[in-house]
Amino acid sequence: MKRVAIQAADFDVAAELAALEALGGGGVASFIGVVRGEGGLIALELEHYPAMTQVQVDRIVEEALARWPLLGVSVIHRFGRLVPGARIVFVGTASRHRTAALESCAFLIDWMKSEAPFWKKEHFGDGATQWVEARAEDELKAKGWKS
Amino acid sequence: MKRVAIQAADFDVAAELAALEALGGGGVASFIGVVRGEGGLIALELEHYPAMTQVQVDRIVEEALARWPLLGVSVIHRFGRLVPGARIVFVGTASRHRTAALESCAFLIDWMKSEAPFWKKEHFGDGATQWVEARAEDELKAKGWKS
Amino acid sequence: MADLTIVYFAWVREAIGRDEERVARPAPTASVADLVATLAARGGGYAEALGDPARLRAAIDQRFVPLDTPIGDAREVALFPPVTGG
Amino acid sequence: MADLTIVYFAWVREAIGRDEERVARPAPTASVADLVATLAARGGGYAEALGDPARLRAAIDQRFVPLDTPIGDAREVALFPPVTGG
Repeated sequence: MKRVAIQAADFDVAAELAALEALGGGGVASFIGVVRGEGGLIALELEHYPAMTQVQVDRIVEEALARWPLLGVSVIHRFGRLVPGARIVFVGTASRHRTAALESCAFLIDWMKSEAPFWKKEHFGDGATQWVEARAEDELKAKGWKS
Repeated sequence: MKRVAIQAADFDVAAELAALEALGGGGVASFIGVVRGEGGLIALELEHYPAMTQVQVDRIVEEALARWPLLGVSVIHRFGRLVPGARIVFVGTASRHRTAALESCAFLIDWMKSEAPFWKKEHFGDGATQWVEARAEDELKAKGWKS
Repeated sequence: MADLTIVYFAWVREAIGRDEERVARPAPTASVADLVATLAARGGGYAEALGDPARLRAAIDQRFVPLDTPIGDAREVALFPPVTGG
Repeated sequence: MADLTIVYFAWVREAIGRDEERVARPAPTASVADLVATLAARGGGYAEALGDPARLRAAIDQRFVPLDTPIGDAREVALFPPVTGG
């Protein structure tokens, strides 16, 4: 099973996990990213490169499927204006081997951080805005998977 | 937030994850273990050591809380007779740091495998039964976290 | 001092045919392995369950311990196969 | 050959004030960095957005590339800051 969705709408975590559980692998790992409401943040605006996003995320998912014995992978990434507490991203993996499920889940979220064409703009209560800067740490983490 | 439940009943994954998401950390990792229905298996019977289980799992959770900057940890482990497709275990962690959430989730499930006093008996369609043998690999994996 | 409670799990419990029993307390310096040997010497299901200590794990008062740990004044010793949780 | 489409994202898009434009196709041996330098020379928002190539990342026909990659016969070049997905 391979599912990649790039969407504005929220998603149903229980349904996504149930689909992965139903594959019969025995182990389902997931990661959910949520908007943090720190420092007076009132919204996070996610811009993306539509012509590229689906293809690029698909490529990352194929890489995970090639590296680990997975029965299923789901990746959902939202775009648009998201308020604190809203979900941004979901990565779920199913495998007969819990280590494969957990490692591939970590791999996928690391790569989403450095290879998925999204940009985040923070909107604060006082009207200020700021583009989130990429963290060198994230690029290094993604590179770490190459070794 | 710390939640440890040892129970016969199934659990609501969406509710468990929602409680972790609500902590505001931004990252929630989880692992769900499900009964595999391979080789004619019709049920998995989980026996545990009630006087010890809660205390021991609590200890493992405290260890995770000491090692990673976590906002919340939930561990649920079922006992009793479970059919293929049924959930056995849930581990969820919330953190401001996705690596902390993912690593501590892997740590917890590895330790549950080798340190939680549960034993699994397989029941097959032909009436045969068999106690699941511990895998040396699991003991090694748990030891790996000590380094 | 009170008797010692022994609890059994999984195939150890099944082979012995009971999940708990009380025995006369051994000397405080006796180890879990000594207790296992004494019980195995009863023969039958005990010998079957406890005859090969390498297959066993133990807890004293709900804490995992190596089999060479002295029982001391513990209240409960548990004998079982390696755990298979998760 | 057809014009080249350039697309901009995030603060690159904001500084330039548009999300897409068509330009006369540069020589096939020209790199993305050459294109960036040509655009930055327009001054104003272009200079602001593209004046420091070290802050930029690029894609050719929806594939990430280093800035020294030749544009060749690509249809679309994208210029943007390092991504912050996930």
